[in-house]
Amino acid sequence: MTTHYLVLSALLFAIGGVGVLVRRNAIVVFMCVELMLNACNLAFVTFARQNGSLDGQVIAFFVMIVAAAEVVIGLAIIVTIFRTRRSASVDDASLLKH
Amino acid sequence: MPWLSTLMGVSVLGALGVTLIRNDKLAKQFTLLVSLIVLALTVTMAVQFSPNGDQWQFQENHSWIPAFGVNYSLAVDGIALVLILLSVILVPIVVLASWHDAEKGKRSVRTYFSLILVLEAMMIGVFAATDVFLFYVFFEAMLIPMYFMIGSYGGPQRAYASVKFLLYSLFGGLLMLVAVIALYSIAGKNTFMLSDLIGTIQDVNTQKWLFLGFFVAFAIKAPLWPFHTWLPDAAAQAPAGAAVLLVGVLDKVGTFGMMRFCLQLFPDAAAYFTPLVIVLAVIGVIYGAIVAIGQTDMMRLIAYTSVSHFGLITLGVFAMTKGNPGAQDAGTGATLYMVNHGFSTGALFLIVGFLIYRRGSKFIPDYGGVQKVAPILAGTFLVAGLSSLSLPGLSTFVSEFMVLAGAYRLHVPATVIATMGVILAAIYILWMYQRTMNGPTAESVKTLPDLNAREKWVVAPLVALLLVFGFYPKPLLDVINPAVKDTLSSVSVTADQAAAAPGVKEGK
Amino acid sequence: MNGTIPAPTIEYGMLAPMLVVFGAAIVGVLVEAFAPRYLRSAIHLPITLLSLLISFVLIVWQWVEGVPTKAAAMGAIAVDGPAMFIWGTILVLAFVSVLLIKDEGHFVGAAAAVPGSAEEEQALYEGAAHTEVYPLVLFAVGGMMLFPAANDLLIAFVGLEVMSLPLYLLCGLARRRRLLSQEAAMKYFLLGAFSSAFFLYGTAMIYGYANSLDLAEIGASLGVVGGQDMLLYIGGAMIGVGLLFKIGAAPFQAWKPDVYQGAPTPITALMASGTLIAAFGALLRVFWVALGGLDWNWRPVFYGVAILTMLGGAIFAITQTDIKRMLAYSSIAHGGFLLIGVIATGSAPAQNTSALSGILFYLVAYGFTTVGAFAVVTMVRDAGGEAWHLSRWAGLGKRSPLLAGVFAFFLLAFAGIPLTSGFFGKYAVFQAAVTGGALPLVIVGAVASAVAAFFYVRVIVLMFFSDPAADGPSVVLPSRGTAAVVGLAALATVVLGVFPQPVLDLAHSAAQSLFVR
Amino acid sequence: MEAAEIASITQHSGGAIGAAWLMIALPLVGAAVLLLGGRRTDKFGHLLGVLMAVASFVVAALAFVQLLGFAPGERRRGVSLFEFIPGLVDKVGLLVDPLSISFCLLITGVGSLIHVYSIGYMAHDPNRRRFFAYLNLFVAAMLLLVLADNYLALFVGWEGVGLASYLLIGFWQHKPSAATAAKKAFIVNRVGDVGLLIAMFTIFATFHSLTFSGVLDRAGDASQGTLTAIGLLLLVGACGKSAQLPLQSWLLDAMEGPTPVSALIHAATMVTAGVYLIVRSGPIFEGTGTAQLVVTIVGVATLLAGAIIGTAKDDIKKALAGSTMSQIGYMVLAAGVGPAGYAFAIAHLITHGFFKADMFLGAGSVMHAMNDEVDMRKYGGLRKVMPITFATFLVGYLAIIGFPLLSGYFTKDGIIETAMEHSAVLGWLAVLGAGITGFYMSRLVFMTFFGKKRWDAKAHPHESPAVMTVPLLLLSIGSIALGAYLILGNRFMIFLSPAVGAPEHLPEFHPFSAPGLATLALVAIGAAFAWLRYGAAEVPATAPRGSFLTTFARRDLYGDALNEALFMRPGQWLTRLAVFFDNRGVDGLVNGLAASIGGSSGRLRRVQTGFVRSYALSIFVGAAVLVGAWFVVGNL
Repeated sequence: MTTHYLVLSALLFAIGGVGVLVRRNAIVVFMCVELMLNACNLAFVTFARQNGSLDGQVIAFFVMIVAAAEVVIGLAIIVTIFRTRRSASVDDASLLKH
Repeated sequence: MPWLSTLMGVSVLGALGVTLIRNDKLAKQFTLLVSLIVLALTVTMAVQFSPNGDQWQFQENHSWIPAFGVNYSLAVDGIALVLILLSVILVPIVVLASWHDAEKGKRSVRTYFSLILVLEAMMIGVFAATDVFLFYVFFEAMLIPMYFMIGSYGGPQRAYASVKFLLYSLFGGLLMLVAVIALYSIAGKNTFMLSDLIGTIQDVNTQKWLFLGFFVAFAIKAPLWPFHTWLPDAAAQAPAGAAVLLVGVLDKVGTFGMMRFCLQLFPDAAAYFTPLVIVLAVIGVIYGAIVAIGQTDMMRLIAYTSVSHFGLITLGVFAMTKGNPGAQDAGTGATLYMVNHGFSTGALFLIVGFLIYRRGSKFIPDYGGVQKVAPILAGTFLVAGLSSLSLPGLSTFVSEFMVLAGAYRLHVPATVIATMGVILAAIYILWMYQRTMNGPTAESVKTLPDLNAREKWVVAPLVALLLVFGFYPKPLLDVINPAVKDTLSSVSVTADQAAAAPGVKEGK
Repeated sequence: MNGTIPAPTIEYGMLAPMLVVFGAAIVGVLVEAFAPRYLRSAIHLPITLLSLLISFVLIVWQWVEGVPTKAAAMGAIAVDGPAMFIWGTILVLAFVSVLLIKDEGHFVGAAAAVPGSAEEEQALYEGAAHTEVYPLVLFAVGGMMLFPAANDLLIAFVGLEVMSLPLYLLCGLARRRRLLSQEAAMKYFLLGAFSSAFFLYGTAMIYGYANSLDLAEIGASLGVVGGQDMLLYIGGAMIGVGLLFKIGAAPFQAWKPDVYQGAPTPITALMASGTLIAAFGALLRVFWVALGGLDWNWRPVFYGVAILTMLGGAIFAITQTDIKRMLAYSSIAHGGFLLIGVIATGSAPAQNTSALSGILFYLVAYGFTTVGAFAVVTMVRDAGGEAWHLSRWAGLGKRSPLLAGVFAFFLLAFAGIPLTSGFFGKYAVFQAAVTGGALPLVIVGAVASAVAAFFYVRVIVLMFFSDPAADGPSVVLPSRGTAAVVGLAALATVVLGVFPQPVLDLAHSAAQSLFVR
Repeated sequence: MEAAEIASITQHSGGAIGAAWLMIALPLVGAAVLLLGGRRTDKFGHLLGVLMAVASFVVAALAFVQLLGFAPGERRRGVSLFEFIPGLVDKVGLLVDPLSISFCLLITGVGSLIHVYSIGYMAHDPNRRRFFAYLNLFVAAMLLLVLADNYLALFVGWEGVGLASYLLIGFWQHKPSAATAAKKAFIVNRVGDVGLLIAMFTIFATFHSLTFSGVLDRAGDASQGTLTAIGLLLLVGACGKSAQLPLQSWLLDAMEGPTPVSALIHAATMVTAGVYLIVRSGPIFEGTGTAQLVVTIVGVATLLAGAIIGTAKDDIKKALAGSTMSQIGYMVLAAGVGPAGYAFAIAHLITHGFFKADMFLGAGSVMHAMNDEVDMRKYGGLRKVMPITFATFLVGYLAIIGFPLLSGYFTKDGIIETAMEHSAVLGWLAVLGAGITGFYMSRLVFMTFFGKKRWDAKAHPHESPAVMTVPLLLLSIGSIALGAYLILGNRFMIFLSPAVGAPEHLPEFHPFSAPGLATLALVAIGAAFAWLRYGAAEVPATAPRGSFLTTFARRDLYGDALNEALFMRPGQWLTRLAVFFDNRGVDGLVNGLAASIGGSSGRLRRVQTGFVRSYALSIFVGAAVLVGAWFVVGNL
């Protein structure tokens, strides 16, 4: 029965991944990453259910905390770069290349 | 007394000392002094060498890196001894010869001379190492000082030449490194001592692969056709002194390595590849000579003559493989050739260097009729040239004759073709001599000064050595012969074992 | 599952080194909060250095006491030989990097200020400095210690993040070339987060397969559980992605040159040495302890990755004109060489030991050399700050022979010329690989190093063989810190190149115990 | 014909023979002193040179006397010197036997005279000292060549004389023609040397020795084929040194050297080394008819070619050079015949040494008088102004055309007789050669000494000083008497036999044999014809463009043209090709590889677009690939 959840998490993960590839706005890209993390969470919880152990659910909390930390850092960076460039488009920031 | 370490130590300390001396003139004199001390020490050591004693003498053996089974172990047999002698004799001569070479580049003179001494230490080490790993370390490390000597003090294309030299050699070296590692792990003796490794690789296929690994490195170093193209560039761009050490000594490491490692460690593979190698060698002899004829840059010309000569040496080395009754003569001849070639090409490079230093051009058409204004220079130039075309009465002839006579016993057609080289040799030397020294004196050289005292002191010992060993090579031969005999015995012995024992599979 | 949760036992003694670092980091934060601005850096520096020192001493002490053989904290953190060796190495390198960091002029006065704005001027005028740098570095170092020691995929993930998050920030703090720095920070952050998402998903899959995140248990479960290979494969591969990303192995290397170039050079030094070491520690642990039984699957994959990485790194670097980018590519190539060592780990314990010790030695050798190299980069400056473009390095050998000579020496070490540490590192790994039967890989490695030699040599040519540019860069008088760093790195490179035996023994005995299971 | 047994060598020390090494050492020291001494020795250089040559002649004479003291069977004395190359030639030694000692006497004797002559001839040359140094060097090398008791040492001398000849031909280096001629001589000789070298390799491979005793005594053991190979290879060497076809081309150019050099090296001694080699290696040739046949053919071909060239040259020295070729052809022919011919070959060699040296020096004296004019068309009527030169020259002339009772008459006749016995064809060709000789030598004499004066305005010829004329006189004495002394009663053949063997029945000399008479007749006709053309008739100042045959002769039978077409042009072409191939091909490959790596780098790095999203894509794809790979590997 739990396979659906797994498929869903896989879908979410894929969507997040693709989102990172297609979206320009740094914030959105970052949110897509968050989406991927949550897909992972879903997978963890599902497996916890499936294997009948609590660990997975605990892990989910860990992940959330880490994700929160990431948000803090991420937003800080993105905001500074936005203030500098007046744009949050990841494609504008391409001075470093080749 | 740890002779060999002492020799290296003295030169290294000397190198450090030179860098500390602020006054250039003083630095030069100090370098000369150090190199002469090393020479003196080496001679005293050589005197104590007993030709018919053990194969390895003046042994030193300390564990260096037990984790890798690497030992700091030095020793010399006759072959190594004469080559070390060659090196330490050439160094003071080169120092004296390049008295002013480092100056025109507006670069640090001290560095140049300390590099020479560093190089000397490594040259001694590479010939004296009886541990394969240690040999490899010197083999690679040697490149660096020479790289800087060419790159910092060379001609207009020095950067290109030095990089080409370094990368080409490095490439070969890395392939050799792989072979070294493979040898170690396949032999499974947890040691790199040559003496312990000889005869351990029995499976012929394994031998072939390892042989190639070593051989390519040495073929590039030697240089054997078609791996030779770095040499003309390097030799032409390097200052004359560096060129002497490069062609006179460094390249010998290639042929020396073939004799010591390729033959002894992989006798069957060596026997298997002999035809191929000999073909390459003979091509090198003729090809090098022909291309030399076509050169207008004297330094390049000499470099190509060396390609031709190294072909002959290689022919001699690989005439040592199983089944050749002339192996002894060929091997001894090849070894002697390495020494003589060092002296003769050394003399040639240095004298041409003097000439270039005076006129400021490497190109033959810029000269003509120098003999009239600088007879001594011309005379010594001719002698050096004649030694390069191995005229009887000069030491080079003895070695060339021994190599060819030895090789002829088994490889008749190859030797015959190689012998044709003597005609070409006459052409490239005499033609260069005619175009530079004979004919009406060119305007540009009307005021060319003859050799000064310093330069005479540079040339005299070389010419003397060429003449003495030309008529009385016995002292050298007595030292070399037993060593070659031992080498041959280890070649054939291991071969027999391999034949007897069923091949051991490669540990894959 | 009887509802009662047993209280966990924590071996504080074993974890002390790590705790010291984290503790110091937190203290640093408090200092930021309460200490007056003008005092901060005066307080931070001793705290940071001291904590690193103490932590190192503790490790040594513990080493002498005897390396523990069981994992600490309920099997969450494995304080075993390799871990401690890696800790030690990271701490020393971090200490060295901090010496670099402490020099003024690397970090921006006010990161939040828009480049060229009035407030930035103001900040500069006040001589404001981001003293947060120190606690951030300490957090990063703590993460670096946690990551390779994690005996549990979750802890590994946490460690990974703790290591990375501070670095993301630090990358954005360069004083000069703000735009590049910020861009680097953003790229590093987004891609890092992206990759760690992969890592996490892989973890989830593995959890699903083994119903545990404990590496040992996962390893034990490999043979037992059936029919779930899909989860296992996806999990393994994705964890691999996360780890290979941190190593900078192809095809996950793209971030490295950009980030290395944009980040403040001292931070680059820290990343190039510390992060790489930590990542390799973790990689080895995960793939050896947890997925060791699966090596039949991952070894061939890594085979390809290694080849791609070595050649890619070497070839990309050839035409680089920016010194920092070039060093970044070179570190990619070295990552490839190290992967050879990873592949060399095989069944026989002796084989593992030699491969593992080889990698450990390589990491030490490379770490010192690379920190030294970047330290030199910090010293070569012109009007616009550090002179990154290679053309500006022309003729450096004439203007300051000593510095150029040392740098050339580092480059030769990178190229693996004998009598430098780099040679023995490479040799150790190659030898392990050959005995492990990976001869073809070693041959590729040899070719790659030949190619790589080219661009190291090119820099030497520029510095020594070509004449200096008229308005060539000036070499700043090195502060005592930087001088010490360069000196130490050079010394290490020489010593490891001539007498590698002691360190080899150390690595060997560290590898002896392998990873606890 | 079966050779009488060659005597075995007895080791010897003490006496003049024991000191035979002095013969080599003295001139060598002379050369060394003069070369290293530099300008300091300019004042007495020439005297020292002469002294050394004479001294070594004295030693030779003493050794000769001492040798005569032994019974014929013991006249092969070995003198061992020093250890050389262990395994190849353990000890270098000298072999003093009738053959070598006769050469020694010739070399040192004629050599000394030419040294003396050179004092006068080179009086005005600033580098006279160097000239004498080279002459001494030559004498030493030549003596080593003939005295060596093994092939290797012989080869050392062989190349030594080559070097000396190179230095002396190019003595006036500032003249490009001289330098070129010197180089050509050396290189062509090198071709011969290759033959000699390979011959030595084969000898060593066959007999495991290079000493004459070790090889020649066991010549019988070797197979026919091997002997033939060795013989032909030796012949190649001989051809190079002795300017026999097809390696003759260098000799005519060699006349660029000072005339004494032409006399000593390119007439009397060095060019005869090939004959020495063949005779010395007799046992090898006797073992193989093929080789002998080739030798005789080469001999005849060369003696005709040389003679023909001689007929057309207006340059007095080149005419003489042609005749040298031709005369050596006679010797080679005789040497090819075997024991019966050896003695005549050597005898003719010796007498030729005298009369040809005589004539060359005479020519030199003439040139000296005509301020170095060599074109005979600008001579004429010189007999009045330089009587001594004329007289001595006349003697030499009569000797070479074989005027009865003079040296050449006996020796050449001997050769023709033996050749006849050996094969009629060769014999008659030799006779024909003699006829032509009669013509061109007479032509030379008539153009130079008879007829009207055709001198340049500024030429006012005069007799040369005594220092030059005295040697001429001495040489002409030899040219008159030596032949009779050597041949009559087979004196020389018997003397030589311990060294080279001899036919069982010694030939007796009968003056009125058919060939002999025929020869005389032809010579007479030739001389008469020459008189008509050049004596009685007016000699045009510039050479008329003669028939095809004349040009053929003038152009040295197109020898040089052939060499150019066959070797030089293709050689230059090949060289250019090789250089190009080396730069573009071999090196191009190397650099190309490097460049391609660099280029690929330049292109590949574009992958690093700088866009985060593309990086992310690479990660994404990479991850997918990795997962895929796991599955692939996992399901293998």
